[in-house]
Amino acid sequence: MSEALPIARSPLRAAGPVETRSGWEVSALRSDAALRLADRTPMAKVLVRAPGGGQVAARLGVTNGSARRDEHGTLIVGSGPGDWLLLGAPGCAAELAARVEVEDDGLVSVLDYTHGRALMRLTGPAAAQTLAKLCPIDLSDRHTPDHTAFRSSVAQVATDVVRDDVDGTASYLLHCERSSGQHLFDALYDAGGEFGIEPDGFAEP
Amino acid sequence: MFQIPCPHCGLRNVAEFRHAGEQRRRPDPQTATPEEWRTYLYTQANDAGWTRETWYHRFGCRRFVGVQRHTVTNEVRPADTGPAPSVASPPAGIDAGAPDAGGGAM
Amino acid sequence: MPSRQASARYSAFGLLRRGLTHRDWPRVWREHDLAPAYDAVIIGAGVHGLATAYYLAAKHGFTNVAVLDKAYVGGGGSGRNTAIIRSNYLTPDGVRFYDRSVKLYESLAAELNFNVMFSQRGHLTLAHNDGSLRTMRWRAEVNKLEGVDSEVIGPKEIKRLVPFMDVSPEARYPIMGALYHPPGGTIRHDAVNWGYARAADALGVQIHQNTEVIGIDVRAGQVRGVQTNRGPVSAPVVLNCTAGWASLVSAMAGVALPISTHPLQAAVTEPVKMFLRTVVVSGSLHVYVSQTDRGELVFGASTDAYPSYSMRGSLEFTEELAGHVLALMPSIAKLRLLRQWAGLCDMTPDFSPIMGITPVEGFLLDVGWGTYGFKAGPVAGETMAELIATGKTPQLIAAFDLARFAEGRLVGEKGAAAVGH
Amino acid sequence: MKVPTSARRSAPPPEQICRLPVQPGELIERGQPLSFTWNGRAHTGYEGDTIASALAGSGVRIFSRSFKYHRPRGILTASGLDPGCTMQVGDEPNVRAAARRLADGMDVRPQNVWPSLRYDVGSANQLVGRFLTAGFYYKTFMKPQRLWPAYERILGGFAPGGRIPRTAEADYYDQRYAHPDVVVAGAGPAGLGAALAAAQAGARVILVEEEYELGGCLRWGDAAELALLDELRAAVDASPDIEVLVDSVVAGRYDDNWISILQRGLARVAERLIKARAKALVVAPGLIERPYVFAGNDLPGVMLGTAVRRLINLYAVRPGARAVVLSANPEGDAAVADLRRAGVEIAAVLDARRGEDVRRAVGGSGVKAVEVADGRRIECDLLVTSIGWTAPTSLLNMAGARPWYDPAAARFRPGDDLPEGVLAAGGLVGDGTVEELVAHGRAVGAAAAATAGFGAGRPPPALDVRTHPALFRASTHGMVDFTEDVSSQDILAAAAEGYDSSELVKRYTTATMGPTQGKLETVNTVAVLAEATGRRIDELGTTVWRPPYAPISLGALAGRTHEPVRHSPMQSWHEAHGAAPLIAGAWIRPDHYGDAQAEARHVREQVGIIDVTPLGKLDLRGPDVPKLLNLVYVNKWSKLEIGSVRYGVMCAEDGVVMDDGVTGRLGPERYLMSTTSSGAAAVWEHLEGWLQTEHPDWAVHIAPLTTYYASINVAGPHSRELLARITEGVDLSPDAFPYMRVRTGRIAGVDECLMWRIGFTGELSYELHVPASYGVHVWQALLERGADLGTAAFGVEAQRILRLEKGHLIVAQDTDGLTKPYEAGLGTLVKLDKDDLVGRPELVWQQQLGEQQRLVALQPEDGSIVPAEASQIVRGTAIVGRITSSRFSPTLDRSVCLGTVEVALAEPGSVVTVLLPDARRIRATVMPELAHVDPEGRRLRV
Repeated sequence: MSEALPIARSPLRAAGPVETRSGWEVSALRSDAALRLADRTPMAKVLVRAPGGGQVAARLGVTNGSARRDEHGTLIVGSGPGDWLLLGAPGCAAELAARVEVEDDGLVSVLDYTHGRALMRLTGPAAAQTLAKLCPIDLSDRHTPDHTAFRSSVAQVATDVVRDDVDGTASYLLHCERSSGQHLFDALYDAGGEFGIEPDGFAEP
Repeated sequence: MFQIPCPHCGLRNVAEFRHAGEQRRRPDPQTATPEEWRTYLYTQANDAGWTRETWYHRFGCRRFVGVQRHTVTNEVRPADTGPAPSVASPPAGIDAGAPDAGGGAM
Repeated sequence: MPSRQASARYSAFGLLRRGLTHRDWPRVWREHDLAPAYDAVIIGAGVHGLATAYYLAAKHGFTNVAVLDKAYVGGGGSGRNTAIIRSNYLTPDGVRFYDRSVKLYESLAAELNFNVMFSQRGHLTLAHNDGSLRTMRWRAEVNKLEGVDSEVIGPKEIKRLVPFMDVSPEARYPIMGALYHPPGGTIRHDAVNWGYARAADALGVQIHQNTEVIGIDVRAGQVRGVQTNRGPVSAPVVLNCTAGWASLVSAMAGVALPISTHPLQAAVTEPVKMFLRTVVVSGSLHVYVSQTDRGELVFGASTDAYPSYSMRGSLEFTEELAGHVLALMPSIAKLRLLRQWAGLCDMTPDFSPIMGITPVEGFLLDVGWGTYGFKAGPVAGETMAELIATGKTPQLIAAFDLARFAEGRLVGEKGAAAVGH
Repeated sequence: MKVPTSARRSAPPPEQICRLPVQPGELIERGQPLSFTWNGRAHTGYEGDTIASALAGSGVRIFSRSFKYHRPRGILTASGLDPGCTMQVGDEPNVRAAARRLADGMDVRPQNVWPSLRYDVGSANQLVGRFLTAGFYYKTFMKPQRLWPAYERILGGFAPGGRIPRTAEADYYDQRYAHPDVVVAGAGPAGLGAALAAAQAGARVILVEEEYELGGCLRWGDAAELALLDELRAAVDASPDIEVLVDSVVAGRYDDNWISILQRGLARVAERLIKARAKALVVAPGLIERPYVFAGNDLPGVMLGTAVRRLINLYAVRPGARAVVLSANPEGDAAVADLRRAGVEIAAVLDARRGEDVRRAVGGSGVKAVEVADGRRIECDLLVTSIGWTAPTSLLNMAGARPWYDPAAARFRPGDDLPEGVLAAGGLVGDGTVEELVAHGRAVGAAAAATAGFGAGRPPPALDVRTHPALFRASTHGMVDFTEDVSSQDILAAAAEGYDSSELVKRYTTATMGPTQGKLETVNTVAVLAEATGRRIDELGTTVWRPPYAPISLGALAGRTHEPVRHSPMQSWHEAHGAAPLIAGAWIRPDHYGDAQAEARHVREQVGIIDVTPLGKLDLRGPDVPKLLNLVYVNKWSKLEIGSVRYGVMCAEDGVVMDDGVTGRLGPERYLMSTTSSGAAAVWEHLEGWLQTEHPDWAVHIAPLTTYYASINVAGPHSRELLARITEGVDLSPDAFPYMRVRTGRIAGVDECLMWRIGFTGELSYELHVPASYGVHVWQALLERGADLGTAAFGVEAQRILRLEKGHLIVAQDTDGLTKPYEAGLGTLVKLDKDDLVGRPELVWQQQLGEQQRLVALQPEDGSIVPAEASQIVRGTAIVGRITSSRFSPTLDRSVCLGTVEVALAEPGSVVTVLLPDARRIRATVMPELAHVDPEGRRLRV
């Protein structure tokens, strides 16, 4: 049976012209606005659960509340007690999963979460001010420096937030269950209105 | 908006949590008398003062968290380290009579 | 001995005469020394306690009664509720019970010679989805069978009754219909409390404000009296008519109650010219709203999500309330909230009260009124008075006994969980 | 007679006859004239004016009429609290005209007047005033009761306040969170000092000022005070750690220093509510000048000392021509000096410290003369009183502190029972020179910063409190509450009737309940009550101050409403194909695509696809999953084979049906559980609760997968053929893939798709769970590849018809909050021979007791009638059951129902009476099985 290769689609409506990259239909827009909101849903997302003090935890190397980028460029997020989230390039979920599959003392589960979550990136000097309209967490450098991760309510949706600055500019990855993605995007976009927010297309990573 | 000290996430607004009831023991379901069982189902201490209770961190770590709360002032302290909080009442959203139940943010 | 007061009847003519002569009106209720013994002690001078005392005296000639309150008349839930009266409940038992209350309210002003300003302006419970529309239909059908005026109406009719309402299908919570209950409405809650207090006082009942019960004497399974901050009082019958503190007061008699106490918040806006004639309730949006004769909008919502004895009020309550009110009536965004407050509600597992006898002989309950206690004030008073006077539980409240929890006989209003107020 | 608006507008605006020459601290920009209309007539003012100052500059004296007696009212406080200066501006009601800055083109109108401000019909109420005493309505209209509604309508017509528009442009209101170290409420001398000191210690500060400028009373001070203000303002401007919000107000202090701040004056935002979690709150609102109670105290031309100081110094407005001043304090004396400087003739200064007093103010539409206590009568058009202060302790009270009455200072003062992190500064605490107030503010600011972890603050020094004569009421009676028209006589009368506590007198007279929130009138109310009852003010106490500190718009409280909405991956397709939306909790679902009956028929005859993505789905992993399933479901799970699925029912601990769904075993330690759409979140929490609190030793991981998958049900006789065309790696033959099995394979080129062979509709059907990003792809592939099979989409309504034909119940529709499994016809599923089971004891007792009600299938004898859902089943007038679900069945060409009935009526063939909403009674027959269509299940199992 010959099928056209299936096209994956993000839950976020693409702004402007679209293109296909890595099997995903994504926005081809490029914005250089001071505040940008971009769909990052195509990135591979892997959920890992393992005992807190075990080998998997040691290998992942971050604890709940912080994130690091490993030698492969994967962002490893300590997203909860005994929970990690791995974010990598589109299509690499299986590879990410394979990297953490080690024996451990307790139950370990690794789950490709790519299609279950919406992921977006908010970047710009006013990103914190924008997010502060929707999220009750203190986003100051003092409390939430680069590579801090937390889960809280953003626009009334349980959202994983990772501060992951880009070239010294404040930037946040926001991540929620897929069906609420458009709601979260719309709320962020509305909040960023006074700072001249623009949608940005998909560019890796 | 008082705050609850989550052992995993730090101080968080109470709005991130669901109250899961006072900490209480579940009677042995094989041997409980109707009176014991229904006391467990329906009767809480309902004290005006310090109470041990369980909260579910719905918007955070999704863990059931034991705390002590003063029910008059809403001051909250971490629970003493001790046995895990005992059985939590089911979330209100599953009340089968409520036509608008469920379907929360996540 | 109880003393009767020569009543100064209120009337327009009396008002005119006293206005001309500048003569003061007599006191609405008198102050007394606390007697060492009464035939019955009622704890709580809210609408339930006062109504019980009034009906005890008026219908049963039972006047050696003291009503004790730790603060002032009508200062608890009776003075903090949003004063909505209705009888469109779900179960036949509930409908009959509250319908009796509405009937008593309808004639209360004349009976008490005190204008309680019962305004039967109509009561709308909005349905925003097919599930709640089905529940509205259910209520309407049960109501009609019980002879209570109640019907399901559509958006067009709703718009006619409430011109400010957004009934467009594009609304985030579109209005699919409503349960319309014409005899429902609002009342001046303070007037009800004062009217009962004045009438009970006139019949010889003693009302003791600033008299806090700090203990209940029980010997050999029988109540003997109470301890107060003004000294002991003996009585063979003690009735707990408190709200917010019902489980704490009952605990003094060693009676544990299946009650969890939650704050219920309310708020009021600045006055504006009249634009909302009916009472509007949305169960899905957790809001109810009515406009007073003084032009203020009075709002209420569901109880706070966790038990507390705090009456300080919260910001999130007003935020959510405002969001939901504006979802219903978008054009009133500039209206300002003036004041918010909270009362305490004793919630029971089946959203129905606990009335009647307890394992302690002579210690009676009229508690667990959740968010609907004021609606039931008169009928609760009437039935509790009958119980005290006759020793027999009236049929109207038989289903609300304390024993039902241990026996697993919960009341069916639980089925209507989402459609309160 | 009504004058045409255009004609009145064209009249030249009145001269600014009451403007003074340039004042040192004036806020108006004389080079920036503004025009506006007042009561339909053109007026002018200046940039920097308030609406009230502009009107006063043109000599306007009557600004409004009072609520009950329709008495004329003018400027009293010249601040946001001014009870006479509430106006309609455009479509905004109740604008505080003495605080709101004038803007060009404003349409300003008086409120509470008919037909005009000058000739107000309601003012006839003044004549009957002595009969309209507080509480008069409780004493009238009891009989005949039928007249009350008519009377009530009239009363309602007298409601004060402005008009709100029926439709309005939606203004943009928003909110933000903030996490300052210190919030300072009030930017007078103490507040400025506090903000500066806190910032110097390293704290991040939000400084909030209700008025448009910083400085408080410094603004209308002398040259030295203005210089001090300049210096402080410059320091604040230079401090990057101080965020300054003017025209903004700290509206509330809630638990754990959760502070609401209303911010105004933003460019694109009408108002913004800031929700601040502050480590420390410094409350520095200064003092509010208290009006004096005497006959005529509400006449236009009676003003407070601070009012004339504001008018003269800030707006260069001469408040009158000839004044009598009653002064009890230095601020009153300063007002006299200001008046002299402004060229107002001082007819008399009455020094209250020497026992001098007024008796009454006389006049009709404004002050014409003052009668003095010594009997003199002095002609004047302005009576200024400076007789004392109220400490606005409201924010402190919200923090739990109780104010106490200090008879020496003649005012309530904040208690020292403040919680940690809440501090009071400046005039609220005591008296002093402006330098002393700044110093006190600095000390408190440093202490606040220390609370927040910056520097080592010491407890701030106490401010002296100077003695002040206790002046509340003169020898005559006058207004105590101006907005509610409550007089001191009303309060005496109420107390005499027994409404003799602070709370009762408030409720009975409504004093303090109006838009000024008691700030002007609470203390006078208590003082008059004390007088009436022979008690002391400190015995009575005040009523509880409740939030908000200042009235706050519903728009700002609501902000941008973020009600989450959830969409399936196929939502865009549904919208493009004309789906009628169905709102189900947060989900938006396709109800139907035009004709639900046809859609249902199509499924029975050919093949349909429906988007069932909202179905809850949970990934369960680990060796102990069967234990968990056995605990939460009423049935048994130990022997579920890999590749099999099973229907399960969940109960709560009270034995009531809570949810249902299908769970399949995908691998040795891997299961997928489905739940109802509305129960998804709650079931997840329920399972986590049992695992985390009761069985932490069980090795189970739960992950929500509801939206990981796009879920599509393919149903109908052709469904197997359709699937065969696009499925790879799965043998779909009935033997290889029978009913109640699950398989994993590739569908339309998409890997890792799950296929469950189950049948909610009663047809041969497959539920596909496809990685959500490929949902549209698979959905379209099904439609395209199955076009010749008649593949068509169907919506939720058609599914409801089909499931009802099949007799499948919906939890929370066919069950309610008390339904146990036995009553829902699910008793055979319940297995009580398990170690444990949620709700087990209740289920045991229910089984022993037998059920009272039972769910049954019903068919009306007249199949053309569909009884509305919730129609009651009756015997005479007694309710014996109800219809829980009903539809017209296209398959049977007749109506079909599910309903609950008393057990005695539940036998097949028994005939019951259904009462329809239109009062008709029809007969319906109880069917032998819950399924109306294919009770044997042949269609499912092909």
